[in-house]
Amino acid sequence: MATVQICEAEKVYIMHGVRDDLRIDGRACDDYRHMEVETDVVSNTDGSARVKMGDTDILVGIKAEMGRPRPLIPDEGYLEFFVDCSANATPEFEGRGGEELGSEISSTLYKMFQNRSSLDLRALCIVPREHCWVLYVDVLLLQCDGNLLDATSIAVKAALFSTRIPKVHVSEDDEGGKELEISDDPYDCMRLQVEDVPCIVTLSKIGHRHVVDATLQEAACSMASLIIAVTHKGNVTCVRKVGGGSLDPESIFEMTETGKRVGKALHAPLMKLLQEEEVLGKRRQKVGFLG
Amino acid sequence: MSLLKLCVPGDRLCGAEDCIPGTGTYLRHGYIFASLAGYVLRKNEGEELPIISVVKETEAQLLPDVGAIVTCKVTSINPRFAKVHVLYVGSTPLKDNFRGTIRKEDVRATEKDKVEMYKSFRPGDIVLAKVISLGDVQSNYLLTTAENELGVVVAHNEAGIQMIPISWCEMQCPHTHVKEFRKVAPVQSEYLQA
Amino acid sequence: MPVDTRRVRAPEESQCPLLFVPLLPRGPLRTVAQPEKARVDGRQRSQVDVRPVFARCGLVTQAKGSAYMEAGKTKVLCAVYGPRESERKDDTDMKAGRLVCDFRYAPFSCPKRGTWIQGSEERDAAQALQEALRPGLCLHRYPRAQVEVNVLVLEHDGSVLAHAVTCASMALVDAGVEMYDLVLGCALRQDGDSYLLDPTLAEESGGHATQPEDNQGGVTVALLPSLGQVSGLHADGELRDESVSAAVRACMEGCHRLYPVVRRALVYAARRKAAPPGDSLET
Amino acid sequence: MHNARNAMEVESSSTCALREFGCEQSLLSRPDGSSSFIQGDTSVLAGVYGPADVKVSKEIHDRATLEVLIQPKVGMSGVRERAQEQCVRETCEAALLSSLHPRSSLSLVLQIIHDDGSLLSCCLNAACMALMDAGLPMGCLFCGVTCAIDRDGRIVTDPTMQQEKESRALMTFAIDSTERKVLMSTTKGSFSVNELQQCIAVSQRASEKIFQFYRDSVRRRYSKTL
Amino acid sequence: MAAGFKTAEPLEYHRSFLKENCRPDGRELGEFRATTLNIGSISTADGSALVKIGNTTVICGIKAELATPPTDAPNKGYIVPNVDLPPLCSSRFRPGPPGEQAQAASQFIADLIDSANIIQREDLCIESGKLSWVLYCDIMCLDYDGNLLDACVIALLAALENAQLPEVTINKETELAEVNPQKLHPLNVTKHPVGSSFAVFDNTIVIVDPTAEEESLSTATITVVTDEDERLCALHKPGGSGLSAEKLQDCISRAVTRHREVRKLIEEVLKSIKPQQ
Amino acid sequence: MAGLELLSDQGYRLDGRKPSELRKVQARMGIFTRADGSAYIEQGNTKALAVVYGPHEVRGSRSKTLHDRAVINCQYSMATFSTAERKRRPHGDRKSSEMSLHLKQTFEAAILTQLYPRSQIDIYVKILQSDGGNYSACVNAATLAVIDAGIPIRDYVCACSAGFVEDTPLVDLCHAEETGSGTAVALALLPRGGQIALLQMDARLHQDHLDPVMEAAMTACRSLGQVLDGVVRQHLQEVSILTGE
Repeated sequence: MATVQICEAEKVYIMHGVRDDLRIDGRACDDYRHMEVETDVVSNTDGSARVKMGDTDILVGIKAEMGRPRPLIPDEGYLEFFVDCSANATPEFEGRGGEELGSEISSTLYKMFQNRSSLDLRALCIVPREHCWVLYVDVLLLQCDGNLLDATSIAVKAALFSTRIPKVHVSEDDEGGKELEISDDPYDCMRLQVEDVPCIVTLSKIGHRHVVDATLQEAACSMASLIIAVTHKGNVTCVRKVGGGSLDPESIFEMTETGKRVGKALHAPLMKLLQEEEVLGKRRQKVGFLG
Repeated sequence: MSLLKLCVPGDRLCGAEDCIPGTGTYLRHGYIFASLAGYVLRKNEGEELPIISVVKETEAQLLPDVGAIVTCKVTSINPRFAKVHVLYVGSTPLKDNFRGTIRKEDVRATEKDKVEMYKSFRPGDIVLAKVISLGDVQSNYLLTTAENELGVVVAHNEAGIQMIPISWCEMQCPHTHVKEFRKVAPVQSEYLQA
Repeated sequence: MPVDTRRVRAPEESQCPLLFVPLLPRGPLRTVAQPEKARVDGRQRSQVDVRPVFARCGLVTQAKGSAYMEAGKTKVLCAVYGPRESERKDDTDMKAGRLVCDFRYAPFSCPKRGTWIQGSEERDAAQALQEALRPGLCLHRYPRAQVEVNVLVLEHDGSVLAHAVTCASMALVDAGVEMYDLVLGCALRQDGDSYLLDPTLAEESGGHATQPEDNQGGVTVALLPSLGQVSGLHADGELRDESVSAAVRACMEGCHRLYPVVRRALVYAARRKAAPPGDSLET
Repeated sequence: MHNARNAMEVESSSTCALREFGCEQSLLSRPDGSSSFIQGDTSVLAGVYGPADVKVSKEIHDRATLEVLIQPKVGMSGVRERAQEQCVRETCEAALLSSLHPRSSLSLVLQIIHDDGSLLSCCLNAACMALMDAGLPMGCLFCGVTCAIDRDGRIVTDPTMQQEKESRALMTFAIDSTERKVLMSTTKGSFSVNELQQCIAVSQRASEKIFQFYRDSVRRRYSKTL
Repeated sequence: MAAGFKTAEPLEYHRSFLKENCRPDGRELGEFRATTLNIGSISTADGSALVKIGNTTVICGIKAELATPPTDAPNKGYIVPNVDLPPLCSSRFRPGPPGEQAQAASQFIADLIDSANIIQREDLCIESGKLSWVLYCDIMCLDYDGNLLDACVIALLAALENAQLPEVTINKETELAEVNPQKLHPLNVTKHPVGSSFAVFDNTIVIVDPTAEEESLSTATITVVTDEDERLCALHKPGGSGLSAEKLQDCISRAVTRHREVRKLIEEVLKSIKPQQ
Repeated sequence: MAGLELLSDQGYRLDGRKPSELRKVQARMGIFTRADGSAYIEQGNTKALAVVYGPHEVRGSRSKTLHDRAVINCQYSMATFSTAERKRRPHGDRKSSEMSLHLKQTFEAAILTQLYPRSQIDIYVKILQSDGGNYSACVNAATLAVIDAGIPIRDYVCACSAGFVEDTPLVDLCHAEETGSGTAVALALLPRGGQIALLQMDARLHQDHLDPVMEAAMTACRSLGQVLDGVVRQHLQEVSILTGE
């Protein structure tokens, strides 16, 4: 994460605050910052979403393109992640600076979607072994104030929800070759089931307690943090300890417990908000960056 | 000397109150733990608490730190400083060499401003120097030869023959008797008998 | 794949013969890990049953410290260089040293031939290795210097990252780098309600059953044994959260089972490297 | 500049015919020394830059750092060119008195114009002439001779591409001008020990002619300017 | 003070030993370091061998894959050797693409396979024009202490003799290859070349099997590869100080005796693992 | 002109605009708190984001520092999903480095760099959605961001693209017009002083057609200037209410 330098005194101040369950912006230890989620922000894409969590601002665009399925899994489409840490977030990311963090986030996303239950990829297959849909998920990091993984996972889930993939009619022409024609009617499209898509909860250990959704200052005084991807059923799909410090086992079990509770509590309101936006459809007043 | 037992990093050696942690150990939660794999050594230096340390063969010193006497080879000279490769810290050879710099004003203690670098060192000389600082982010170790027993130990003249020191600022080639200027380290007593 | 001009040219496209083995009936490759069935190599399920380990320090003479480790058929070699001057001048940290890890599979180490160019999986493993080792090292003793850990997998037969962590920490001790504690790694494969400790490659990748049962996944834990701290944790696949905690406890138990073997290897290496200081110390 | 062309016949038991040699020096303006060497249809252009300043990482404190770059006629330089670069570099390092220019860098670039057999020896000859043209201090000159042993055991010196393809074995030697010793040798194919000794003898005789050719072309070059 | 002399003036230090016809590690000028060989230790490779010459350790793993034969030689398979010097084996190698020494070694091994024709490339062809084997011979140095080429040649030869390829049949109607992993055939190795390397000190003294330090101080290195009927397969001298024909002859004769020793070693080890397979 | 009819005979363009009419411009300043200055602009379907950092100490090689004025460092990049055809890399290709150079030259003319010697000002622009007129959207967004960052600037820098179809100059081209019409002129203007900061044209245009196109582009830039001015004043008003003047 882009780091910010803070002096020892501030670290002690934050630590004491966390010990009494009071953080610098007044939140409790397991509270998220104010979050805004909006879909269909960019028009050139098949699905897009923007998440603004405090000062962390992430925009995800999904474009579906035709491709060949992977030789080992011939009857499924697949996802390709690309994380662009643009220089907008901090001057450090200019040129090749942001690539290291970008590849770290994209490898976590690949791991999260590696197991077969989070997203049903078989629907993306058009003709086994020959044609399938490839979803290019491009994450654009506009502003970075800590907790990038949570915001990214929520934005990816919202974008997948809003993705409209045009239906493909496969017709056999005379000498056995396959004829593909994509319907251009904007309403005749396929939607993805995103209930099982997990969301990431990052728990940072500060002193003897752990906090959710740590800002850059709080991340600077946390020695180690635990990343847990939680589905709405409460299952854990990807766990990673990140950071230079070590954790004692008890706090790992506590953090997994909190992570599961907070993660489960995250899915319901998110799905409700996405449903509402869906119902409004065209009448919804697009806010975007102008709001 | 207690029974010599071998320890591995992370072994708890003793309580904090009955020993003072020496090299190769660290203090945590009131206990002394080993941080190296080697032989445990308790040496009582007169006062009440013995010093406990872990010794791992001879090569204890891994990094040149401030104040250490280092042996280095001069690689390049320019009017403001001389660049060297550090070969030895004390008597232990370093497996991979560290780069150091001897600035013009650190060559000699006397008449600092009248020092001429090419009259003090030449590339290829073996020099005894002392580390004065670890240097900042860009530069590397800062060394000095300003004390008496520091300076050039081995030098070859243009023809490549090893020269013999004849004064604190001159060395002479045994065959051609050509004199060349160097900031010479006086020969230590124990090597004199050769 | 862009043509690699720095190596002898190979045909553009070559397939691994395993792809052409006439496929068994499309059923799941479950011969390996049937729920109640004992494991192929006779070890018990849901028990702390680690494969026999062979460990030796000091095999790479050129390195400051090195270690070689075999667990079953998994073979890992690690060499440590440094502390030495760090080339990358820009972010040298004035107060503490830097740990640089490089993780690499030998092309012949996996059933399907790997390429020479480092893949993203190897970079992830190097990152995980670095985060697991860092808590164990006293890096503040080596200001402005850099410790390089190079791990090479000679044969991949399951739980490679776990054994790489243990092998790397043995190499660091052999190199005389000061450490708070050893770092031991242990892996586990959760399969339904039972787990397989220290899984082989077949057990690790087996079980991609057609019907996605829940609670399928792999967990790797890196532990500081005497301080009792977990320095690295990796889990993927879909697991119930209480089985994650159970898996972490089982892995910690596995690490403690491994501890005496590693300790014996290190003590043997230390004794072989130098005679007891009793006689060599002058005063 | 001039262009010396003369066919050479080496009279000896085995056919020691060398193809028509051609050499031209300082034909390029930018490099400090340059030469183009033509053996039959094989022709190589060489340029020498230096002694110039050197990157700190490559600096050697008591001698010059020599870098050789071979650009093939078409395509990118691969592993074969890199192995040839090593041979040419270490041969030049043996001949050059690089301790007279410590902590400096010399770079030799060989551009292959056309390859019709005995490419490595043509590179060596071009390199030697370019180093001479650059006025670098050299302990001795060196020349490259390629020998091919064809199907029925005859030794052919300076073979063309066609002869190389049909040959059972192929050897390239670098011979120095003072003691006619073997500086460099790379071989392809298998051959017996006495075939090797014969080839070395033939190459040493052929190197006489080549060094004579060097003297002629340099004399012809300076005869005009004096 | 001796340790100081060794790092301060390494060349003088070595010359003082060479004057008495011995070397810092106690060997004669013509004496090879202890050579040990371990075959078939990597089960995921089709053939593997690990060679230790003194401290220099090299491991060779062979993986066979299928590909369409080259258009210009439809009845021939491929052999793709590659030597890799990872940063693990010595502090002088940096991570990243292979350096010059690694590429020169790869080219040397590739030329040696062609010139000594260790394996007939025709045996690697399964169906002319359609399908053939590609033998990836990946050679990695685990500990670099000089004399890399000898160790690579022995490792490659031992791995090729240990390699077993599964049987492949072309299914007539589906035109697809079918691999039967149970039935394995060994490779038929026609020639058994063995290399020996020499280093030249101060243009005169020739020593055999140089260590890394001796290699860096020497003025030239020569590698002579001979096969069982005493024919020379390679004479590799990448430049350096001149060598007279007589000295070259001594090297060749020493190489021939070395060839017998190594042949005996490989046969012993092969016999020791043959019964179990 | 083959393909679609760019200018209907009644004089209307594809999207119903008259030749000299601009697309709908919406802009907002100060959208990011962590940046020194930021702005977002929508010109029709083209959406651009600009962020300004500085003036701060020169990062990277010391050699770039200018002793008498600030160094302007620009980076233009396009989101990989911004165009219909997905772009493999956001920046680093030839086109975006060329755009970065144009931005740098434009703003070196506009910003009073001599007030901040030996320092560096970073301007990063990101195209979120591209529908033609990328350069002009970037310049307008960057102007608002620089003003939001409180960096002294000679005058608004307004940029507009112009084309020439059936001898009537068109302003503020959309993507279809940019690729269809062949001629595309990009003009960056400092409206009050009438100085041209940057003029770029790549295509063939008859010499005497150049003046009408330039004229149309200049008037379009002036009207754009007024729109930007409106946005700035409205932003100032909002900020002053918040701070309670």
